[in-house]
This record gives sequence, structure tokens and C-alpha cells, in this order.
Amino acid sequence: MATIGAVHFLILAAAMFCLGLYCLMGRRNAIGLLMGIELIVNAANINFATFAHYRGGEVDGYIFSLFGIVLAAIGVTIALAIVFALYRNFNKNIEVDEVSILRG
Amino acid sequence: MTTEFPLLTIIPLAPLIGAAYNALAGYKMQKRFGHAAVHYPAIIMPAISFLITLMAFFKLLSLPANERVLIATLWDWMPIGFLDAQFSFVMDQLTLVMCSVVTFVGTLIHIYSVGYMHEEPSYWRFFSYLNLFMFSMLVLVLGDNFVVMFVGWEGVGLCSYLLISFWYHEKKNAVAGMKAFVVNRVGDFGFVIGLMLLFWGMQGEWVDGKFADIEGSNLSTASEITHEMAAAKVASVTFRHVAERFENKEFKERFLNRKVFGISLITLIGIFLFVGAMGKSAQIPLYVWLPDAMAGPTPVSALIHAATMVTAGVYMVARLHFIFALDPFLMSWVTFVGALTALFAASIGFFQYDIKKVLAYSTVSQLGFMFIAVGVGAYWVGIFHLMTHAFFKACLFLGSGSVIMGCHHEQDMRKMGGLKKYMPITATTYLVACWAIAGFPFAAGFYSKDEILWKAFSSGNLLFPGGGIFIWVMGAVAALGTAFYMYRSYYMTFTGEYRGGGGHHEDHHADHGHYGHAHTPHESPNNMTYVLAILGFLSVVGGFLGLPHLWHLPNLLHHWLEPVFEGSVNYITAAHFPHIMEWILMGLSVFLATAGWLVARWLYLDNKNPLPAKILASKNQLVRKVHDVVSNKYYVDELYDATIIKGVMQFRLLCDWCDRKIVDALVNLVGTVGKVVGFFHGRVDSGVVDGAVNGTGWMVVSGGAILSLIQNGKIRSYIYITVVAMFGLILINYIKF
Amino acid sequence: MAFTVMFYCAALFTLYGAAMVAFSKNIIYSAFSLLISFIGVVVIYALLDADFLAIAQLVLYVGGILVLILFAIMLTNKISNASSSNPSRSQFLSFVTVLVIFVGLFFTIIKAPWQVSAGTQELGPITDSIGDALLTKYLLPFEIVSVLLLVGLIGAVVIARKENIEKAGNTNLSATSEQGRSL
Amino acid sequence: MDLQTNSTLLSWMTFSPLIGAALIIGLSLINYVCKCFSKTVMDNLSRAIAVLNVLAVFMMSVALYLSFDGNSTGLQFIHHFVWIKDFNIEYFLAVDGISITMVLLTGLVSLIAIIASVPWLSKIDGHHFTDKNVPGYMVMFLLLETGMMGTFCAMDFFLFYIFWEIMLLPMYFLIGIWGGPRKEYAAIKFFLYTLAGSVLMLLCMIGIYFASGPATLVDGTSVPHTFNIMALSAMGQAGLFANSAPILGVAFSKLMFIGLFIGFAIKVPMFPFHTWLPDAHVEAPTPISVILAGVLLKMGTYGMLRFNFQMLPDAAIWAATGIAIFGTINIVYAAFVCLAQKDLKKMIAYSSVSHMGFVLLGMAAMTPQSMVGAVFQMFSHGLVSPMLFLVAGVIYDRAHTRDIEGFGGLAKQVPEYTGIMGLAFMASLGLPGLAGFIGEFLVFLGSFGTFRIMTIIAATSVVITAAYYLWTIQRMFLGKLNEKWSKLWDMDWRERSMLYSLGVLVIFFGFYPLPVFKLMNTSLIALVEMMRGIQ
Repeated sequence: MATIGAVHFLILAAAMFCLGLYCLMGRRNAIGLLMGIELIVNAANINFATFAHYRGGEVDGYIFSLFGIVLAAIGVTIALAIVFALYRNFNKNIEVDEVSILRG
Repeated sequence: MTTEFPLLTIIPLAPLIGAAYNALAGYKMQKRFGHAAVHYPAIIMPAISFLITLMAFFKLLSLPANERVLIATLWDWMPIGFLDAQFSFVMDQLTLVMCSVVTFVGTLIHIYSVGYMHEEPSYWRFFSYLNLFMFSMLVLVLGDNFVVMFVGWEGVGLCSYLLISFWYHEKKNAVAGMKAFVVNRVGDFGFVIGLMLLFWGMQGEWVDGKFADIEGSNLSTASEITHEMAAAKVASVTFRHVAERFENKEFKERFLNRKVFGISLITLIGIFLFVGAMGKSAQIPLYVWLPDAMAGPTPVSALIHAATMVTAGVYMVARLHFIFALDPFLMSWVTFVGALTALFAASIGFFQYDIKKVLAYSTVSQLGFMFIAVGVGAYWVGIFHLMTHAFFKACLFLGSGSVIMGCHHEQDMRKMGGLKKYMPITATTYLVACWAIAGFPFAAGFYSKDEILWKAFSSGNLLFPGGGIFIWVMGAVAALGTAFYMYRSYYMTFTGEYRGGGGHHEDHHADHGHYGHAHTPHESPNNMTYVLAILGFLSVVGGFLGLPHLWHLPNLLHHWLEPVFEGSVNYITAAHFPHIMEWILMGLSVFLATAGWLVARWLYLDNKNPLPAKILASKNQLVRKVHDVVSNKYYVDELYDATIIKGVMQFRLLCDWCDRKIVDALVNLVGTVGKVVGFFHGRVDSGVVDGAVNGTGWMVVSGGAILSLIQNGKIRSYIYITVVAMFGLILINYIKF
Repeated sequence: MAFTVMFYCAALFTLYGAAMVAFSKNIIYSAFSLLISFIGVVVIYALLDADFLAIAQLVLYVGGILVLILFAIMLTNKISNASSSNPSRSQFLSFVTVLVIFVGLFFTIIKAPWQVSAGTQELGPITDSIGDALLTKYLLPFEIVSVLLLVGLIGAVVIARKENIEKAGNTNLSATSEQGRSL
Repeated sequence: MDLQTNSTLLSWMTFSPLIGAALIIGLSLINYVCKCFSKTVMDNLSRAIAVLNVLAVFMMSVALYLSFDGNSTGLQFIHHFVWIKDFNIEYFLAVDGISITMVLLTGLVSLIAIIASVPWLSKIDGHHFTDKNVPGYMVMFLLLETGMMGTFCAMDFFLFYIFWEIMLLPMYFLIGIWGGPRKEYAAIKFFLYTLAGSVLMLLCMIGIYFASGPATLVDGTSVPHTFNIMALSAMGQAGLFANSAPILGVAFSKLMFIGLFIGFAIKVPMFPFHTWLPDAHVEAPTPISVILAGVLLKMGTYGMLRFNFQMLPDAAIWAATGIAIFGTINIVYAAFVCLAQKDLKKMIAYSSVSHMGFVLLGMAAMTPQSMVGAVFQMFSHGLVSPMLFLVAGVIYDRAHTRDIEGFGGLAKQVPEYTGIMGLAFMASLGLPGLAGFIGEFLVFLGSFGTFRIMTIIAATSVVITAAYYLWTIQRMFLGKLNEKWSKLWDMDWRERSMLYSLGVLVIFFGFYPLPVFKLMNTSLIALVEMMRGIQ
């Protein structure tokens, strides 16, 4: 097998990104959505890391993926807070499609 | 050389005046003064022309032999460029013979029809048409050039149309008349094309604006193409000038080897002119109108369809001898058609039961004989037979007319018989005429028909395998047939006892009064019988004009007509046969005539012989089939109807459909397109004016309507749309740059 | 050679986890498959010699976010089966779109001339260099992130706190609009 | 070359009908104001004025004939002065060998038509078409005559176009108001069709005007362009239009030729453009279809001679075969369509399409005989077709139906009428000794040299024409009398006067066409000579 180049990692990240995207669009549960977002952020971080690694070890890549992780964490907290608010005001139902009061 | 003889114009003019008088005043005169006021002028006029013809004859006699041409030029008819058609009449030996025959027989027939048409209410109309016919026939014969001859040619066709459908309230007569005229028109179509070919052949080519005659004498600009130029006879339609042009050797050479559509010009001209003759003289393809023409009154059939009109074709070929003699193919073509027609018509005559139909087919066959004579180059013999035929055929027709009158319009021979007792004079004259037509010695027919057969036999320039012999055989068989069916008609009508008990065969002349009491036939009045007697006498005496050279007796007609035809004499070659051969042929033809007579006598004398009836009812399929085919005239009429008539009828419907559905539809389409464009224009116009204002409003609203569909509150569709949009943007970016 | 095998195992792990997250009907199963995926990612980081990252991933993601999600699921989900109202049409549509996007990405990745050095020279541990970079080159983002974390914390608390003020629990629209207004 | 005999005869002939029209309008205005005349008095008054006026024009045309010198190819009776100075348009009326026969024909046919539209001396039952607002009819008729006379005499292209339009308008009203059941359709179709043609003609006129070289007006001022037909012809023959700048790649003279040709072909009518004629004839009242067939069809062919052949000779030679082909189609196609017609007037209309085909063939062949034959055919058709339409009109006035099958055996009922009808039909089918034959025969003789096969095809029409005319006679006049028509009465003096006079003329020109040939021989042969010279 050829040595593993950056391309493999990128393809892997892309695959994860697409699965995350599908999860984002496919699932009906708000939390499922968040999982999708997490996957997407992970994919991004892998890319950062890959480039950091395959460009002579510059550290910027890593720092970005670090920040990525942190931001993802913040994101999840806020999202879950919203979900809880949602859960409380929507008689225990966090189906994404029902939440469409803002429609025009 | 020609001598001016102004009296010539009176020959056709007299019958014209007679016709005009009868046409315009005839009705009133007949009402006030009775028949006399109608028929006397009608008879006097042709008589006058006959007298003038005699005067012209004596004038011609006084001239030296080769200058016997009398001219009467009236006016310039079509003086355009080198076309020099003048309205002028010419009387040379040939025309004299024709004129005398036409006027003499015509006058006799006028007298005859006084008796025949006595009870006819539109008596005056009949005589005006008859006189009009005399006028057009005389114009045809006296015509100095093709165009005047064509006037007579068509005029004669018109009069035959008018006279055939004289009893027009009978639908089949009207149809017969129309058929005659249309078929004649087909013949004239050929005649016109022949004339065009000749005229085009003779004129030179337009060489760079100047009219160069063939011999290269360049006649310059238009102003000189005037009357004088026509005198140079570059291209003329006058017979004499054309004949002179053809004597000029170099002109003839160039004319002969000039090819059109691959055939030499001379042959083409000859064929097309002969098509005209075929149409007028009822030869093979275009003879169908003659039997139907019997629907007209009998004097009409006698005058037009026996003596004068049908011979126009023969006269035309004789007049244009210098063209026909040039090309052996042409001569053999004319001879062959003549022989074929003679044989074909004779065979049909065997089984006809209508007396006039028998005579009609005999006319067609005798015309075939004349064309054999003219085709072979013995022009004077053709004219001789034409003359004798005029006499005995007129006598036969008038005889049948008086028979029909006697038996109260009974035309079917099976219902006649034994009329010898009732109508002695008609019977004898009919017998004499039969004698003449069959060709018994010392009757007119013998001399002319025998001469034709001899000339055919001994002709040298026929392209057929046996040369003249082939034609002679066909002619002889036709002569045999002629003898047979003529005597058959004689025996069926005049011998045995009268079978016509049952009153009228089918009473189609409702307004025809009855002459004398009903059933027993009676002799016709004397003004009819005198005419029959004269014609009977002539059909015997007529033969002495052209006694055969064999008998070393003076041949007046040949001597008289020789100068006319010496232009083409050196083209006509005769195969050399010993004198004895001519005697043998003469004996053979007499033998054939008697054989025909005997067979007819055996079969039909006193209508006792059962054989004819047995043939009719015979079980044998072949005999029955042959009889049916022949008695139905080989189904030629049905053939024509099925092919040409149906084709034309279908084509006209196609044209009409095409005109209505395509051309007109296109126009209407343009119209409707205009309307539609107008409609839209109107809509667009109103749309444009206030469209701008509410158009935008409309767009915003509809745009909003569409966009609102997207705003449905579902996050997932938002995400989906953003993703797709993102991907779309990337793709576009990628593609565009 | 071991590197390749390790890579493929890790790749397998993450993709299987991610796939389970996306496709599984039950939310809990997908939560646990998220765990698998994160662990796969940790191994990936390790392969990329990003040891600090791997640990951070392990601690933060697996320990923090995953647990948080699990808590959320436990709190919100009565064990009601995940009802799938006509998912087939919209899911199929989104699946197709995702597939198309994946193919597009795949080709761009293959085709793009990445400026990367193909070699896999072993790099030392990166933690100290990250530390230096954080405090020198990326000092500002470091500080902002920390402030952001604080704000996020407070926001989450504010949103979630409303629960104990009005017990009425009438969950019709008026409630939410009143609640929105009060915010 | 131009005989400066500034006689104003032609102007009188052209504009005197306007005086009559003005008189009638004045009278009807007075009548309208003070109601002093009853309807019949007013009608008869306007009829009288119209008849007198047309008679005057006819007299003038006879005078013109007597003093016309046949063997000069130049213009005669010139009335020429500058009209619109700054557009170089001159008022130029003249007549020469080509147009003299048409002018005489117009005078004669208008006289015949005016008699046909005046119901005096006739036993026609009440609702004869002519008592529907007669003054209007008469004014339109006189206006039409002005248009026709002007078109034939105009020697200035612009003036020709004005008269062409003047002639169009009254024709529309005459068919549209006094016509048969579908009159509006027929009138509109006629008007739009001819108008489309004249639009093309206008374009070509302007094209030729701007391509024309310098010329001098009558009062001596030299101008860059001119409308004077004689000057334009001289330029055309000198080849000016042949080598002027091609438009859109097509040679200039060819393009102008086609434009003008289509404009005139619609009037002739030529094959693809002929469908307006049967409708116009069927719907038009008898005197109007007499004028339409007698004169208006000749304008197309006259225009071709004057403009297409004289002014653009090189294009004419190029297009000769095309014209001949269309001419032959015209002849044979229309003859077959005649065979299939049920309506008598429609059949006669198609027969005039067929006869006009001969004119086209004759002109295209460009030999002396064929050209003179073509123009004589125009003249003789101008005599024969009015006779045919009067014959159709007589039977229509009595039986109010034109369906050929509907009749039967009329000869017994109306013998005199049958006689005249026979003469008309025989003349039309080209019986020698009548006028119809001369034109056809000369066209056959002349055009055989140039178009051999086409002339033979055209000659077949001799048989077809005879067939459909005789078949019509047989269906209508021979056979058993259809008792429906047992009450028909024979011709009255009005019809007799018209038909007998035309009959005499047809026979006279059949036997003695010399006077007509004398008029046009030299100039037509000069035209052919010029065309051949260009070749």
C-alpha cells in the first residue's frame, strides 16, 4: 500500500464532513443535529492537523484545530441550552420540523 | 404564275349569305311564308357557287397547263414580320375538282333535305347550318394558305358539331356532337403543331438582333421586316410559296437533315399534319366520333360524314404533297394507317345492324383506301377515289335516309326487309351504289379502287418488307369486306319480306310527324328520289373520268391534275412490273368483289338463311367471343372512356382541389396570419403601455410568492438549501474560470 | 507499514462511527457511535504526531461534549421510538446531495496540487511549540477564546435558567412569545 | 423621338369622368339638402350623366384611333408639363403603339359596362342590383374609368402609380357594396392582394428613381433623377440599371424586375397569385366583372410590357424562361380547373386566367409574331370576356343561380340567347374566324421558335378549352328542358345591344384584324428588336 499522504487524511476528513452534513440534514432530532455539527467540526480539525503535519510540522495548524475544539465545545453548550429551553416550552418535543413558528 | 379572278370570293360568300339569311330571318320567314322561303335561298346559294366553279373551270381551261392558278386576294390578314398570312382564295386544278364535288353534291343534298326535313319545326335552323357548312368547306378547299384553310378546317368541325346535335333535346345526340368536336380539336391540335414546326423550320434564326435568313442574306433591323420582306418569302404559310421554297435544293437539304427531338424535321411535320388529317378524316385512333355522328339527320351524314368534310384530310395531304413525298417513312406511315383503318373498319361493318352505322364504318374504311392512295404518292388516284366515293356514298346514305323515312325512323336492318316492293327507285339506286362501292367493273368504284390497289402494289418507296404487296393484301381483304357488308345491308333491307311490323323502333323523334299512314313503308317523295337517281347515275358514270391507262383510254382526271403534283413526281418511284401483272390484279379484285357479293347473297338473300342466326346463338365460346368483340366495335369507345376521359376527369378534380385547398388556403393563411399578428400586436401593444407599471408589480408579487415557499420554518430545508447553494456556487466558480 | 495499517483502522473506526451517527434510527445509538468516531479521531491525531491535540480531543470531546450530549439525550428523550415521518423523500434527497458533494470534494482533493511534502519525517512532540505559539503568535485569539468561553457559559446558564420561574408550563405559543419578549 | 404634339386629348379622356362624378355628387348633395328629386328621378339622372360621360370618352377614343399614326414608334398625343418640381415628377400623358389598343379597349368596355349597369329598356324583375344607391355606384364607376384611362396613358412612373391606386379604390367599393353574398371577403381579398403587389411596385419605383441617371425635365432644368418612363427606358436599354450597385448581393435590375413583375403578376393574374380572381368575379355584379375581366387584367400585362420589358431588358431576357413556364402553367392548369367548376362565372374567370397565360407565353418568347400575338390576345380577350360575363349575367338576372348543373335544355326556351352564348363560347375557345383565334395562333407560331416544349404543352389547352366549353353548353343548353326554367324569357333590347355589338366586333376582328395590327405592329416589333439586340 502506498504510504499514507495528506490526501488520505483529507479524503477521510471529507467523508466525515459529508456524513456530518447528512446527519445534520437527515435527522429529525435537534440533538442529532448537534452531533452532525460535531462531526463537521472534527473533520475540519483533522484537516488543520493534516496540513500542520504535512507542511513540515508548522504549529499553526494544530493551534487552529485546538481552537476548533474549544469553539465546538462552546457551540454545543449554547445549543444544548436552547434545546432545553425548547424542550421545556414545546411539551417535551424537540422535533426539528415542528419548530417552525418563524415561517413567513 | 397566277391570274386574278375576283369571282372566286363569291363561291364561299354565297352560302355564307344563305346561312346568315336563314339564321337571322329564317324563323320569321318560315312562320310567314312556309318552307319555301327557307329552302329556296338555301338551295340557290350553293347552286350559285357551283355555277361559278364551272365558270372558273372554263377559265382554267383557257389558261396554259402549268399556269392554271386563279387567285382572289381579299386583304392582309396577319401581316406581322415575315408572317404573310393573307385572306385569299386560290383555285387550281385540285381545288376545282374538290369545289365541284362539294358544291354539286352539296346542292343535291340540299334539295334532298327539303323532302327529308319536311316536318322538322326548326327547318330554317337546319338549312342555315347546312349553308354555313358549305361556306366553311369551300373556305377550307379554296384556302390559299394554312391559316385560311385552318379557318375552314375548324368551321367545318363546328358545323358538324351543330348538325350532329341538331336534335339536341336528345341527350345522346348532344354528347355525340360534343364528342365529334372534341376529337376534331385533338386533330387540330396536331395540325397546329405541324404548322408551327413547318413555320419555325422555314424561318431563319435570330442572329444577334438581325433576322438572318437561312441562306445567310442578312435582313437587318425590324423596320425592314415589313411587308416587302414577307414577299421575299423567307417563311410563309402560303402553299405556293412553301412549295417554291422546297424546290430550292439547298433549302431542302438543310430542312431534311435538321433534327428536332432526334427525329428529322420533315417527318415530324408530316406526322403532326397527318394527325390533323386523322382527326378530320376519322382514321384509326381518332375515328370514334364518326359512328356516333350518325346521330345527326341523314342528309347531314351524307353531306358531311361521307362526301365532303371527312375528305378534308385527304385534300390536305394532297395539297401538301411536296412535304409528304420527301420522306419515305412518312409515306409508308400514311399508307399503313390508311390500310389499317380500311381493314379495321371493314371488319367492324360485318356485324352492324344499324344501316347508318354500316355506312359510317364503310366511309371510314373507304377513307383508309384514299389515304393508301395518297400515302403511296398516287395523289390524283386519291382525289379520283374521293370524287367517286362522294357520289356513291352520298347515294347510299340518301338511300338509307329514304328507307328510314319510309319505315318511320326505323334504323335497325333487322326490322326492315323486302323494301324492294315498296321503294323501287331507292332499291335500284342503292343497288347501283352498292355495285359501285363493291368495285364491280364499269362502276365508278371499280376504276378508283382498283387503281389504288395497283398503285399500292407497284409503289417503290414504302419501307415495308414486301413494299407495296403488304399494303395491297390489306387493301384487297378490305375490299372483299366492303363488298360483303354492303351487299349484306342491301339484302337485309331490300329483299325478303318486311319485318318492321311493330310501329316505331323507339320513338325518339316525338315531334316528327308521320308521313302517310302507319305501318306499310312507302316510297319517298320525288324530290328525294330524283336526287338518288342522279347520284346513282353519277356513281356509274363518274368512273369514266379516270379510266385506267391499261385500256389506253384518255385518263381525263390524271391529265387534269398532273401539273399540280409534278412538284413531287420525281420522288415517287414505282417498282417495275410487267403489264400483265396489272391485268391480273384487276381480275383478282373483280374476283374478290364477286366473292364478297356471293357470300352476302348466300347468307342474307331474302333473310331466309338461318346461318347468321345460328352464329349468334352458337354455343362455341370462340365464335361467340369473336362476334361480341367485333359487334361491340372492339370496345374502342369504352377503352377511350376508361383511359383518357377518366384520366382527364380525375386530373381536373385534382387541379381544382389543389387550387382550392393549397393556393387559396395559402392566401387565407396569409390573411389569418395577418389577423393573428394584428391580434397579438394589439395585446402586446396594450400590454406594453400599462404593462410596464403593473408588470413589475406582478413580478414582485409572483417572485415573493415563490420565495415564500422556501421560508417554511424547517431548519433542515434551510440547511439543505444553503448546502446546495454553497455547492452550486463552488461549481459555477469552478466552471466559469 | 504499521503506519498505514494504523491509519486504515482509525479511518475505519471514525467513518463507521460517523455513519452510525448519521444513519441510526435511535438517537442513543448514534450518541454512542459518536464516541467511537471521536476515539477514531484521537488515533488520527496521534498518527499526525499531534499528541497534544489527541489528548485535548480525548479530554474535551469525549469527556466534555459527548457527555454533555448524552446528558441532553437522557433528559429530553422519553424512550419514544424515533418516529420517522416520511423521512424517505427528504432524506433520500439530502443523501443524494451529500453524495454529490462528497464526490465533488473527492475529485477536488485528488486533483488539487497540494503543496505538501510527501515525506513523513518524524516530528517531535508539539506541545511546547503549541504553547509558545499560543502565547506569542496567537495571544489575541487565545484571550478572546477564553472570554468567549465565559460568555458561552453565562449564556447557557441564562437560557436554561428560566425553568424555575414560571411553573405554569402552558406551552402554547403565547407562552413562548411572552418568554421571547421577556428575554 | 418624342413628337411634341401637345394635344390635351388624353387629359380630357382621363379626367372628363371626374367632371361627371362631380356633377352627380353635386346633384345628390342638392337633393340631400332640399329633397327636390325622388329616388327614381335621382337614380335616372345620375345614370344619364354617367352614360353620357362614358359615351363622350368613347367618342374621344374613336377620335384618338382615327388620328393615331400607326407606323411611328414614338409617343403621340403628348401632354407634358412639370408637376411637382422638387421631386422631379412630371404630368406626362402620352400614348404609343403598346398602349393605344388598351386605351381604345378601355373606352369600349366601359361603354358596354355602363349600358349593362343601366336597367333601361329591360324586362328584368325588381331587385336588379343597380337600384341600390345608384348615384354612389355611378360615381365609383366614373372614378374607376379615370383610374383605368390614366394608368394606360401615364408616361411618368409616379403618375402611373397614382392612377394604379386610383383604379384600385373604386373597384373595392364596387365589389364590396354591390356584390354577391360573400362580397366583403372577395372585396377585401382583391384589395389586399393588389395592394401588396403595388407596395412592391412602389419600392421598385423608388429604387429605379434613385438609380436613374441625370435627365432634363420638360422646362429644361437638368435633374439628377427622373420618373419619366421614356428617359428611364432609354437608360435601362443603355444598361444603366444592369450594372448599378447590387442590393443585398442580388443584381439591381433583376431585383427591380422581380419586384415589379410580382406586382403586375398579381394583376394578370399569374398562377400562384390568381385565387383572388374567381372570388372577385363570382361576387362582383355583372358590369363590374365585365370591367374587371375586360380591362383590369390587361393592366398587369401592359405594366410588364411597359416597365419590365422596356425598362429592364437584360433582366427580362434573364427571366423570359421563367415567365414562359408560369404562362404555360397558367394556361394548362386553369384549363383543367375550369373543367371542374360548378359555377358558371367561376369557370369563366378561370378561363380568362388561362387566356392571360397565352399573353405571358407570347411576351416571354420575344419574337415579332408572339409579341404582337400576345398584345392582340389582350385586345381580343378584352372583347370576348366581357361578352362571356354579360352572357353569364343575363342568365343570372333571370334565374338567380349560376350553377351549371342546375340548368338543362335551355336552347329550346331561349334560342336567341343560346345563339349569342354559342358565339361567345366559340370565340373564347379560339374558333378560327373569331377574334380569340388570332391571338392564340400568333402566340403559338411565334413562341414555338423559343420555347418548343412549352408551346406544345400550351397547345394541348386547345383541346381542354374546347372540352370544358362544350361540356358547359351541353349541360346547360342541350338535352331535356329543365321545367324549372320554363318561364325564362329571351334577351331584351339592352342585352341585345351589348351582346350583338360585341359579337359583331369579335367576328369583324376575327376576319379583319388589320386595323389593330396597324396600330401596334411597328412599336411592338421595335420592342422585340431592341430586346433581341440586348441579348
